[in-house]
Amino acid sequence: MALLEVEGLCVNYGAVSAVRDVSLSVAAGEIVTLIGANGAGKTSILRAVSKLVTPRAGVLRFDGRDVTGLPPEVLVRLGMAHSPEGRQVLARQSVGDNLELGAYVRNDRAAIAKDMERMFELFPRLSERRKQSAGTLSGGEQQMLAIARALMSRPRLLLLDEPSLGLAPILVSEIFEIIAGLGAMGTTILLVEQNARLAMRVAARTYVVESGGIVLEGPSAELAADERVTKAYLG
Amino acid sequence: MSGFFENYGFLIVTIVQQALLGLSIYFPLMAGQLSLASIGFYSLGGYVAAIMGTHPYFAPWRAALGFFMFPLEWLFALILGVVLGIAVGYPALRLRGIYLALATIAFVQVVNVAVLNMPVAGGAVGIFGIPQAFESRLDYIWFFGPLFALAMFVVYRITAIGRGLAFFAVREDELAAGAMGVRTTANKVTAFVLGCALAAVTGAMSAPFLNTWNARQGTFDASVTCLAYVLIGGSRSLWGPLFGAALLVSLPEVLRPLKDSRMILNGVVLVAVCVYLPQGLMGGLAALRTRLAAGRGGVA
Amino acid sequence: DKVATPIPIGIAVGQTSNVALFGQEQVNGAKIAEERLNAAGGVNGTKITLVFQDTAGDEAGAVNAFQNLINRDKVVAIIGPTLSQQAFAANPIAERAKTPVVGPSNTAKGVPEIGEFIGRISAPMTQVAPYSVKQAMKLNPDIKRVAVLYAQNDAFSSSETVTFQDAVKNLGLETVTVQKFQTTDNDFTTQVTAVLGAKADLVIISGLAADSGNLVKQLRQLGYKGLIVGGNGLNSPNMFPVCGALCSDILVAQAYSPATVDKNPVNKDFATAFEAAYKKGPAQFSAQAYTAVQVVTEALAKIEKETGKKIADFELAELREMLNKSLRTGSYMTPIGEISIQPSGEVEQKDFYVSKIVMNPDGKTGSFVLVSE
Amino acid sequence: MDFAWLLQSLLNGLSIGSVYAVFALGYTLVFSILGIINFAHGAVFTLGAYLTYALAVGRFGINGLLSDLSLPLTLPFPAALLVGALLSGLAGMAVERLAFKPLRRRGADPLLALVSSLGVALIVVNLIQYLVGAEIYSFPSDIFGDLPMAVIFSVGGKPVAVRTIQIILFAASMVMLAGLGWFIGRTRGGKALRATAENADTASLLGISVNRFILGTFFISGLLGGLSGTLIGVSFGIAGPYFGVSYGLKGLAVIVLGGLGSIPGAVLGGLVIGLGEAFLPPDMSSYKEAVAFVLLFAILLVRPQGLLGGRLEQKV
Amino acid sequence: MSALLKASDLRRSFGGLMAVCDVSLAVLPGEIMGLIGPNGAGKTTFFNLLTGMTRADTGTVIFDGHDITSAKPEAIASLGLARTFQNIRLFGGLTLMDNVRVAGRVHARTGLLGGILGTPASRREDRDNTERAYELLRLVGLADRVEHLAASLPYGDRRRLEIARALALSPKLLLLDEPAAGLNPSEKLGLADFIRDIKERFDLTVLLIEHNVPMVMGLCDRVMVLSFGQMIAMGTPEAVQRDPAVIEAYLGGDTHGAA
Ligand SMILES: Nc1ncnc2c1ncn2[C@@H]1O[C@H](COP(=O)(O)OP(=O)(O)OP(=O)(O)O)[C@@H](O)[C@H]1O
Ligand SMILES: Nc1ncnc2c1ncn2[C@@H]1O[C@H](COP(=O)(O)OP(=O)(O)OP(=O)(O)O)[C@@H](O)[C@H]1O
Ligand SMILES: [Mg+2]
Ligand SMILES: [Mg+2]
Repeated sequence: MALLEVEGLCVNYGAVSAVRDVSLSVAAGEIVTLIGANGAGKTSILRAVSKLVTPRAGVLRFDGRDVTGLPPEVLVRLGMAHSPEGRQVLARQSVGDNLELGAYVRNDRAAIAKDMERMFELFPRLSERRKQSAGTLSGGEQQMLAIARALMSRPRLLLLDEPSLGLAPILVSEIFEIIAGLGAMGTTILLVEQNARLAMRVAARTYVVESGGIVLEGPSAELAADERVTKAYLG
Repeated sequence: MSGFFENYGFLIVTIVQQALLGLSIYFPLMAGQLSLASIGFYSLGGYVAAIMGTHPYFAPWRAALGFFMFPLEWLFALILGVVLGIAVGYPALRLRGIYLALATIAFVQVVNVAVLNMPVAGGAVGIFGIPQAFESRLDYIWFFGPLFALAMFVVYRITAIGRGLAFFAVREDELAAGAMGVRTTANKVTAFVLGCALAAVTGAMSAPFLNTWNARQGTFDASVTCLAYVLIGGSRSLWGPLFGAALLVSLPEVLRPLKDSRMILNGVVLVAVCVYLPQGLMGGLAALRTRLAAGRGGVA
Repeated sequence: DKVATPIPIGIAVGQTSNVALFGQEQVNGAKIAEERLNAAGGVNGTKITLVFQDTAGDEAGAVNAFQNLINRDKVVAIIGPTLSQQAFAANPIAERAKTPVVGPSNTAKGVPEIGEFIGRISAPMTQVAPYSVKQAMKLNPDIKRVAVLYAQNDAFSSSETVTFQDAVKNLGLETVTVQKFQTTDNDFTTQVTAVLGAKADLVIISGLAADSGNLVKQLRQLGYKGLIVGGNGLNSPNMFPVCGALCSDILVAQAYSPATVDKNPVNKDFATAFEAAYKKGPAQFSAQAYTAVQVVTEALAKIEKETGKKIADFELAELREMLNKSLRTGSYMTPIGEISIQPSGEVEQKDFYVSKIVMNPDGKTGSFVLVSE
Repeated sequence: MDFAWLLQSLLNGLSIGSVYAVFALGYTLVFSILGIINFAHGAVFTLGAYLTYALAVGRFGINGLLSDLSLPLTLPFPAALLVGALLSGLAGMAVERLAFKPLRRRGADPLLALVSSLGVALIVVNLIQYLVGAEIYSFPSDIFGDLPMAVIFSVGGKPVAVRTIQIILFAASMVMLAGLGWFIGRTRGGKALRATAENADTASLLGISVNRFILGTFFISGLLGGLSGTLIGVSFGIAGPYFGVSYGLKGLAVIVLGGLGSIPGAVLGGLVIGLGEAFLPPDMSSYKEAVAFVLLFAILLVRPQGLLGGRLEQKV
Repeated sequence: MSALLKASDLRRSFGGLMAVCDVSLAVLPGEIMGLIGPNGAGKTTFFNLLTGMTRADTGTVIFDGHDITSAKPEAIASLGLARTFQNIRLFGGLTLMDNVRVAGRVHARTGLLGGILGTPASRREDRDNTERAYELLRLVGLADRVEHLAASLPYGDRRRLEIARALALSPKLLLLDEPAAGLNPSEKLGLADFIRDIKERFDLTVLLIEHNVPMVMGLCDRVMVLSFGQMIAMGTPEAVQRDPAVIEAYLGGDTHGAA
């Protein structure tokens, strides 16, 4: 059954309508990607799902339960994690504290420590910078931190907004391996990515977003073949 | 009607006078600098006028100049404001946000203690019996009115012209502004000094208006009140200071009939305004206007 | 328009802000006056009524209060404001409106000179200060070294201290240190250290009740044993809660002493009424406020006597002018003793007093006991 | 300038400083999480003193609505102190609910909270006066049992003295400092607090319930305010409804000097200013009020983030 | 032909960490040079050193004949060295138009007083500035939103606006820090053409940081590679791409990883 269900989602910024009547669903353990030109509304959809913006209309169901009215922190407790656009690392806190805070909703100390070490294995860069305040990290390092921090909460549903942004080629492929790996281990992922080709490679299904609405959806393999998609997004 | 002015003339002029102080805080705020130094300059400007108006040393000047002594006092206050403003501004404006606010308050306090210790400033009693420019306090509108109009014009032009954008750029992101060729320090100091000069001249006009001047004019509370004008009025609107001052100055008078409890109500209203007009009076007005417009649109 | 009845008298004192401590004492005294004087027939049978307008603590507030009293409440005279600085700002308004002002508590020099309609019943305490120092020397003949402390930001204290310091000089004593403080100060350990360090055997304080109370308390706690002379600001029961038992034996210069009841029937009447109403001895501010009301009332009565015309039949403007003259004629027997207002508007007060604070065993209440006339 | 004088001045400095410090602690706490000055703190601090007074003494003066009313039962001082502090904590929460939360929710100009908190201060102060008048209240002198009023000892034949209450205040400030420091610095709660302070949105993305945290902070701040208000009231008497507010400015200087949001900074700042005032030569007492601010200005020019304020070097 | 920008032995360390270590570089007029390297290699810091946003520990920077090693950012900008930021830094509270006009005034002749009095000169200057700003916004395809607030733009458009703002400085040398980040592949292609286009139109010299290898290789005349603060390679795209050190440190096995 679907872990996340979105029905008739609308998002407005003041007068501007960014998302219009979007419905989508992500099955448990599934990786789904949203692709689309910039300004299409991908980020807004993710922000609405994690309640960083309150949707104007629409219903959100998480794990079968209606969560439309719940604030972000509760959703996190229910097992949602969001690595937002623009990283949003806590600039004044150390890399270590950022990661610890990522696990704020957990209290299995030992396990947290273990996960921390895992993150540092995944991103050796970060372990060198453990004590450095996150604000002074390089762009890519911050991106790594944002992803690692989201993973620290051991989410059931992971929302990733352009995880490969600003990462060096080696890391880009690594990131996508990690994503695939998480999927294999049963984490459900909703992925927004400009790098459509790679995204569709790891995602089972793809939604194409255009000017606030979903215009195409289907198994990634099919869409990757669809020349409307190739022309517009695969270059 | 004349009765009304007879009774509220002073209040009305006070509103304009206080609005001027609000504006003097609005200037640096345009460049994102939260400075409360104004009150210090207001106090100093007042002393300039008070001393020039009463001290025997200036007796011949007064005799010679008559009414024109007043403009001269403004001029001296202005010069003092600019010179001291630059002297204080350059070091202080390296500070950011609340740190700057406190550094400027520190300046106000130091001025306060200094004048208390200056014999020429008359100690705690201060200076009194300052020559009057007009019979009635209401007539002082001829002092404050034009100054206010001038200040508003300047603010308005700054918001209208390309040169003014430098201020706003600094407010939005000092670092990026620098990268776009904006001379950040120069702009911050300029905005700051404009405020200081305005406050100093306002002070010079206020000494005769109040007929007395003392250290109690330049206090922390006064600084905060002036900031409150700007914020309550709406810190992004040039009309904010006037409307803010109008509200905050007249409120206690409006509530007079309540006797003992008027100050309690005063506080309640303050909180209520903040809560229900989160963008200040002007912000609320703007919102109302758009709502009406939308309403009309709906009908049409 | 004619004068209203009952005859409105304006009281413009600081009922809010941080001068309220004095303002409320003045209000209390004035209310007693209203009640007692009306009980005694008011102005030959016509009652008076007090109109209160809060001046808060600042100049603008005082001006607004005055405006209201003059133009809307149409009072015959204004009693106030609390602070001298306020007087300088507000009195010219009354002067221009030809409305008499009786200052109940402004003591700074220059206040009466503001205009011909400006008078006061609060004396600038120049005579009494030296007198209290003499008293101290009488109690302890071998006083030599004097420490003077005063509240620098208080108009009254900073002028009073000058007369104290002159007195010290003229009496051939040595001023070993002059320490300044703020009325808002609480911690005086530095000043006390200076005093102890200077080995003073007499301390003279000009300040207000709260700060001076703490100063005295800390002087004593930190081991000062010598005599303490307090200025007129210390002439207030508000001292007692602050320095408690340590207030004992301070010599205080007084413009008003509750202890004169047996020689001064007016004061007896006032003090008993005050006790009855508030279960507490009257403070100087209360007595002076009473006095101001009394003076205005009696001046009104005089007008009626001289013109044989009821106050209510006068044009307000005309009456205000006459009242101003009448105020300045003759003398008044008041709770603060016999006083008169000179043509200049300055008060002439016959007696001042020096009292010693005597605390009750409970260490919270006490009284001022005259040391001599 | 002999040794005794130096020692005495040192003690004076610490005693003055600890008064500033205890006031500043609750003050800086709210700043550290909201990044905005809570002008109502002085009022809550005052309220605390009055509440404890009411609970411990239960008699009121001759002015105000409650004039010469006396409560049926009174508590022993320690209990009154505790209850008073708790009530002040609630008052602190009320301030948040009244003056801060609604503005946050409506996305107000953040500075506007200065005004709304000022409004609350106005309400509290004038309400106090309305109820119990502006007169001076003071605690019975025996609340600390029969401790001596002061500790006086002699150094090189010269007496050196310090008031007992000041020792208590100093100890209190140190205890509060330790407690808060531990909470902020060590615990997860502290980390979450700092996160909230830096960016509420991100904090909520990490599962931190921002509003609960802020409310809690106001409670602690009010609690500390109530405690220190009472202690200072005991030390100097409660000189009318404004006595707390009059600490507002110095308190501000203190927390900025120490470095905004830094708990140890608040105490250090307090002591630095206290010492500055104490070591001022006796014949310059008229400049005492300027000391704090000259120090502030000077130190800010050298360290723009205050003594212990965390420096955030901008990474572009 | 002499270098437009000449950086010699630039060094900057943060605490123990050597972010940029004795890097020298000469950029010739009219060329497009790429700057690549792993995350945290020191690329952005290098830009900061060139634009006066970070002080160099040692080394010198000569731009267009001026020593700008310790000049203020605004001075450097007015000499004609413009940049964009990796973590976009727009004036969020200002409209797109104003964002660009701010930079457009870099060479303005009229001052505050003239503006307030509304002298003809200042009016003319403002008018011209506004027209140019509009042109630039049209160029980057934001002409339809000139009155929107910058904060309301989606990520990709913010990058476009940053470029327009930088161009308004009418620079000689343009530094772009990951301009393609956040664009989708087809938009990236568009961007490459766009950069070539503006280079010709305003005869610019361009130095750009980018992780999108195909774009860099397609666009740049020369490429410099930083790793751990040190320059590990420098040369034509082909040469660099074949350099084992670069493959080892940066590209990894499949060069098209970031396509
Ligand atoms: N804070 C805001 N205020 C007003 N409008 C906004 C705001 N944020 C986004 N928008 C508008 O909402 C629309 C969608 O923006 P969004 O960021 O969701 O697009 P996106 O698909 O994430 O683009 P990108 O791929 O560039 O990140 C855009 O038209 C944008 O202008
Ligand atoms: N202010 C600072 N304090 C401490 N370390 C810093 C600071 N600025 C940068 N660094 C470190 O210097 C190194 C270089 O940073 P820089 O931003 O130049 O990397 P970069 O090459 O731009 O990486 P990316 O491709 O991810 O943007 C990074 O490891 C970063 O952590
Ligand atoms: Mg996006
Ligand atoms: Mg970078």
